[in-house]
Amino acid sequence: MIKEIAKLEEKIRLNENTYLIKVLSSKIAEEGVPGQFCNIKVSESNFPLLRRPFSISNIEDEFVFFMFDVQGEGTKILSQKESGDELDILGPLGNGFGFDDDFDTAVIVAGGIGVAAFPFLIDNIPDEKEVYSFIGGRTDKHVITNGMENILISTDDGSLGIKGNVIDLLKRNENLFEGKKIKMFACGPNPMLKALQSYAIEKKYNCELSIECAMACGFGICQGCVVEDKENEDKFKLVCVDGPVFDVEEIEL
Amino acid sequence: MIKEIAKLEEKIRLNENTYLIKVLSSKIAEEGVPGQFCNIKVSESNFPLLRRPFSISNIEDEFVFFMFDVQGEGTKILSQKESGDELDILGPLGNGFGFDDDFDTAVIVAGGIGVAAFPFLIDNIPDEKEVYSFIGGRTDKHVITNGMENILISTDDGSLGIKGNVIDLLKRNENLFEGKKIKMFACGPNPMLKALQSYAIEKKYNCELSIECAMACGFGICQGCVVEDKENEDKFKLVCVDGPVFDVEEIEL
Amino acid sequence: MSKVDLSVKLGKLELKNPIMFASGTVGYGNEISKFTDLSKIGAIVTKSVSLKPRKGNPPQRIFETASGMLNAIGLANVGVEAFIKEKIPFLEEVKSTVICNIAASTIEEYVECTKILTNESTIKGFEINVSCPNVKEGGLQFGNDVNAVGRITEKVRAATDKPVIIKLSPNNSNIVEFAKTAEKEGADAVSAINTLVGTAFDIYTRKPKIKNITGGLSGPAIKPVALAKVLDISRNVDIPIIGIGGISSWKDVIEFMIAGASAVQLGTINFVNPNAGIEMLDELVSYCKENQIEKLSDLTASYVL
Amino acid sequence: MSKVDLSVKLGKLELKNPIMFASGTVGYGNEISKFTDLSKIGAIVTKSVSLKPRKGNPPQRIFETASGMLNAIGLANVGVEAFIKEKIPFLEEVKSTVICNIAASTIEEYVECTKILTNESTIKGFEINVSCPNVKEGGLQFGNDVNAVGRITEKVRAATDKPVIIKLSPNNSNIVEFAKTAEKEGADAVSAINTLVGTAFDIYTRKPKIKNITGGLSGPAIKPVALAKVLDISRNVDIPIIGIGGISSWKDVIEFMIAGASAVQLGTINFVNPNAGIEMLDELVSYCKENQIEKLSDLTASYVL
Ligand SMILES: Cc1cc2nc3c(=O)[nH]c(=O)nc-3n(C[C@H](O)[C@H](O)[C@H](O)COP(=O)(O)OP(=O)(O)OC[C@H]3O[C@@H](n4cnc5c(N)ncnc54)[C@H](O)[C@@H]3O)c2cc1C
Ligand SMILES: Cc1cc2nc3c(=O)[nH]c(=O)nc-3n(C[C@H](O)[C@H](O)[C@H](O)COP(=O)(O)OP(=O)(O)OC[C@H]3O[C@@H](n4cnc5c(N)ncnc54)[C@H](O)[C@@H]3O)c2cc1C
Ligand SMILES: Cc1cc2nc3c(=O)[nH]c(=O)nc-3n(C[C@H](O)[C@H](O)[C@H](O)COP(=O)(O)O)c2cc1C
Ligand SMILES: Cc1cc2nc3c(=O)[nH]c(=O)nc-3n(C[C@H](O)[C@H](O)[C@H](O)COP(=O)(O)O)c2cc1C
Ligand code: FES
Ligand code: FES
Repeated sequence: MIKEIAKLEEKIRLNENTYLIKVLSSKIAEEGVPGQFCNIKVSESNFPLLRRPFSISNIEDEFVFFMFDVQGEGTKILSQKESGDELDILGPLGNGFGFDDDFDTAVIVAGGIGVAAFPFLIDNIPDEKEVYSFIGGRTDKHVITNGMENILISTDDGSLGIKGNVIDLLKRNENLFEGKKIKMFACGPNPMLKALQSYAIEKKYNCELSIECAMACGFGICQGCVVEDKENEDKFKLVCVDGPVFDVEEIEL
Repeated sequence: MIKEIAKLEEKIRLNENTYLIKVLSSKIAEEGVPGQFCNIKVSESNFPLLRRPFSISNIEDEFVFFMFDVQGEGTKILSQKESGDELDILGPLGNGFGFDDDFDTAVIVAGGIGVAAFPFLIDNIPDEKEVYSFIGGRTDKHVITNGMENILISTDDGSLGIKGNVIDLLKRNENLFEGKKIKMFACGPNPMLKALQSYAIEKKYNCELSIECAMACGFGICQGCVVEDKENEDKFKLVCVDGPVFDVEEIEL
Repeated sequence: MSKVDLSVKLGKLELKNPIMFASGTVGYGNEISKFTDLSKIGAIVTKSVSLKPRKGNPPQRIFETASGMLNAIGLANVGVEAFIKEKIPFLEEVKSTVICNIAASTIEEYVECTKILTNESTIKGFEINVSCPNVKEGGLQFGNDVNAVGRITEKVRAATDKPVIIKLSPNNSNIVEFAKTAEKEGADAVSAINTLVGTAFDIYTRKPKIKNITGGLSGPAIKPVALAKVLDISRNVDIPIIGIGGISSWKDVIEFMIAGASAVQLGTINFVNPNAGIEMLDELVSYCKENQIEKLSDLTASYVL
Repeated sequence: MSKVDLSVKLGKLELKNPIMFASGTVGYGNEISKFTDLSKIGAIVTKSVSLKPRKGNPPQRIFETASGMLNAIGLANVGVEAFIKEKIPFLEEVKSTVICNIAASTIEEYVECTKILTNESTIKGFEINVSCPNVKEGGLQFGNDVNAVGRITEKVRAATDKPVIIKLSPNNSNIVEFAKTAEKEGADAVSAINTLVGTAFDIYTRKPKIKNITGGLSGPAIKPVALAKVLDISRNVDIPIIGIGGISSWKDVIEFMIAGASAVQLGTINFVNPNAGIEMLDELVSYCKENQIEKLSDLTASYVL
């Protein structure tokens, strides 16, 4: 966990609203594991004041990749950075996905920009294991597949893949992984994660959710990023240190 | 007086801390007269919140020029703009220099970035009149002479021209304009303007001072930019509408 | 949905839309009219007028801070007489809805000002400034004293048939008490908030950046505080609230209305973009259309807590 | 000038430099110690500790605003027992000067906490939080009641020989009265300010952005307000003041000291740059050298009005 001034090496526009950036950040590149995130200061000024959290999308050599959607002012400023610009990054933060468990098939479920964390995970899943990527988006223009494997797609308007949400897609294709020792990894909007949570619990699937919430610090000092702890009513869990990846049984969404 | 979104055409670095920018701003170019200023929003965000006032340094066809020193955050952001960027400009604001009066020699006295307004004035002074430019700076690196004519220089450390301030320089060279029908035009730091004010009043020189002060609006609605009115104790003058150019007899600095 | 109704009511006063210009941030309209169409704005609140002309505080009067600014103008104004002679005719001519803001050092002065001005047909209502932080007399001395605010409201109320709005100070712990008192004494509405007391120092000269030592903080920095005050009043008082403080986009207008405001005032943003108010009107219409809102005023106090 | 003395005194408590970490913005030190050297900081003020553990408010707890943020953590903390067992050993180990911040719902609870903690040698003093805006009981109910603050100070004072600092609320009109009362009842210092009450709404759901409805506003936005409060206290009270509110650079530290602070606390900036405090130390030395200041503490209340 360090604070590093990292140089932007490359910026790629993936679609109208989504960018992939590659930054030279040797220390974070050395430490980072799939599922972790970094907290990035997108400006030198008070505007915006707080850092913005982004999943580590991949790591190659000394380079760290982030994939992001432009949402508000912070991500807009980030999208305007050019090669050579410097970014002030805190990371790697949080826990990571558990991909050493005993499973033979990884089922990835991603909604929208929820795909961001998965290229790194996929690169780290042992080759002998199988991977399925279930990806949902609003329309064909919102589906991001970079770095994903074995892809199945759904869109809300049916413009690509099946019409429906990614949970529908998953259920329709249960046959692909039924009977296998699977582990699910999911990231996306809250309603999607909630639906998946019920489904996974019902079906007793091993499943990890990477969740998002507003964060001030990203490393445990503000107590801003709480989520209900299923096992303990008397306290919350912190998304930034106890997560962002949680077992489906751990938290109340 | 209008609000115009103007394209930055060119940015020239005059010295370590000083820039000249050329913007395409046809309406302001049409209306502006020497001595007026514009109020520029240097960012789209709340940071900095207020516009920053800059003298019109020159006008050529549809282009308006501004010359500025990097002082704080606002001017730093301005200095980082690139050709093609857009600036939100209010202007032209304030009054202007009176250069149609009955004089045969214009004596320009400028300290530091105080030269900014004078290239435009010089271009507008009828050809038959003589111009002397007395320019002061801290060191040779701080002396700006772009667009000036008939230049005499002083520096605090003597690295260029005479050692001393611009008022010393002026007094030493009185012989150049003694006996002539002169009019002085001055801009620079407050202590310089004060010294010149006493000198001009004592010598009964026709003299106009362009002054600076903190401004919120630049066009008369905030009442922030006041200066003591020599002729009326009961009210202040507004630098942004009654000035920024004042007769040396009008105001108390 | 074809048309959206932007009009709002402040008691008996109807405005064509909720966007007003805040006192002290548009003078008496002349200068800003070069950049914006005053007839299209809900209302313009004049710079505070006092019985006699006031010179105001010496410079430096303003200083920029993080997402805000300090000012200590000190209620500089032309006085009632010149206001009537020189300023009203212009406001009349440009067809703007005029609320006259009154400042005073004594209760009697408030009343006298009101009596003189109430006959001016151009003036559609009064906003009583009991909350200027930048003057020694009649500012927060009144603004933070609930009895004084009660008596001022009562006396001004008796002096005019026109709508009376009391402008409240945020520099105390119980703005609701002030609003309740204004309501009880017959005010038609309250406006909230005036500026927060603040200061800044030069680290080299060690002098305050504002000659008056302290100034009033305005701008986006104070928006969360203003919203909390508006919400607090809205949950406790029935007369309309005019929301003020850091509004810089149409979204802020909606936010203040949701929190309880019937109308809003734009202050500091006018310095940055004198046409901001009018630019917001179209956006308000779009928002209403997208969200199936026929009357913008339905938003007032529509918070879901 | 060769050496600059950065040390400051808060009554009997001497700090190696004036930079402290504010309560609630560094937890109990563990996490931030990965980014900064806690032994080099003047002092760390712990997250408010209460007698029993507190779960705190439900999410969403934070929201960013213009140059600031709202928080409604609700004094979530591990409670005195776990604090002593789990947190103090670490603070001891990293050799940081620890001020323990105490929050409570009753006067008795303040006293009991203090009595339990006063024997911990790692704790060098207490900061009494009577000004949290985000809890129903014991927050502003105390913070805006001068008698309550008086009694709390008196009782806590009697319960410990260690320095007692009263942390004041900015959400009232007369912070000076609170500071005077704290002084009279034996406080060694006051700290000012805690956060300002604020809110924000989502314009589509019409719900508050903070589940608790209102939150406390912190960050650069509030700096001018904090400076004015510090100045006001400084001009009226003799005990040391710890300045807090929106400090984000070494210049702000100087500004607060000029306005009357003997030391300062960094809050929100720690979230943005957890090493900010230490980075400021070198800059403070340079400033002192450039301005021929041998003892940084000479700056305190050196304003030129
Ligand atoms: C652990 C984690 C990992 C993330 N990874 C990615 C990623 O890889 N790619 C990506 O595009 N986005 C990711 N996000 C979401 C991303 O942080 C937000 O989209 C971004 O902060 C929005 O900033 P903004 O200034 O553009 O938007 P604004 O709406 O202006 O942000 C205002 C405030 O809200 C907070 N905020 C707004 N939306 C979110 C959100 N969805 N989650 C958390 N905070 C929010 C911001 O931090 C900020 O404080 C992640 C969030 C978290 C918590
Ligand atoms: C009528 C007029 C014409 C000017 N013309 C020029 C010019 O042609 N070239 C040039 O380089 N500068 C000029 N200035 C000064 C210029 O406006 C300031 O240098 C600039 O505003 C500093 O902004 P900043 O954000 O970089 O500095 P900051 O110090 O961060 O500014 C903070 C605040 O102080 C105000 N401020 C700071 N310094 C000054 C100053 N000297 N005068 C007025 N306000 C100030 C700013 O407006 C801002 O609100 C002029 C000022 C005025 C009033
Ligand atoms: C420069 C300036 C002058 C002001 N003068 C007055 C005034 O004369 N009377 C008054 O009631 N309020 C005055 N105000 C307060 C504003 O009307 C408004 O309440 C405050 O600025 C908050 O709104 P804002 O954040 O949108 O600016 C003034 C504010 C500023 C910035
Ligand atoms: C997330 C957060 C939590 C806080 N928790 C506490 C607390 O537990 N006790 C307390 O006395 N102050 C608390 N505060 C207030 C800070 O200590 C400080 O007074 C305030 O944030 C102003 O300083 P700043 O602008 O530098 O952040 C908290 C502030 C924030 C932002
Ligand atoms: S974001 Fe600050 S504790 Fe998690
Ligand atoms: S700058 Fe606003 S009145 Fe002159």
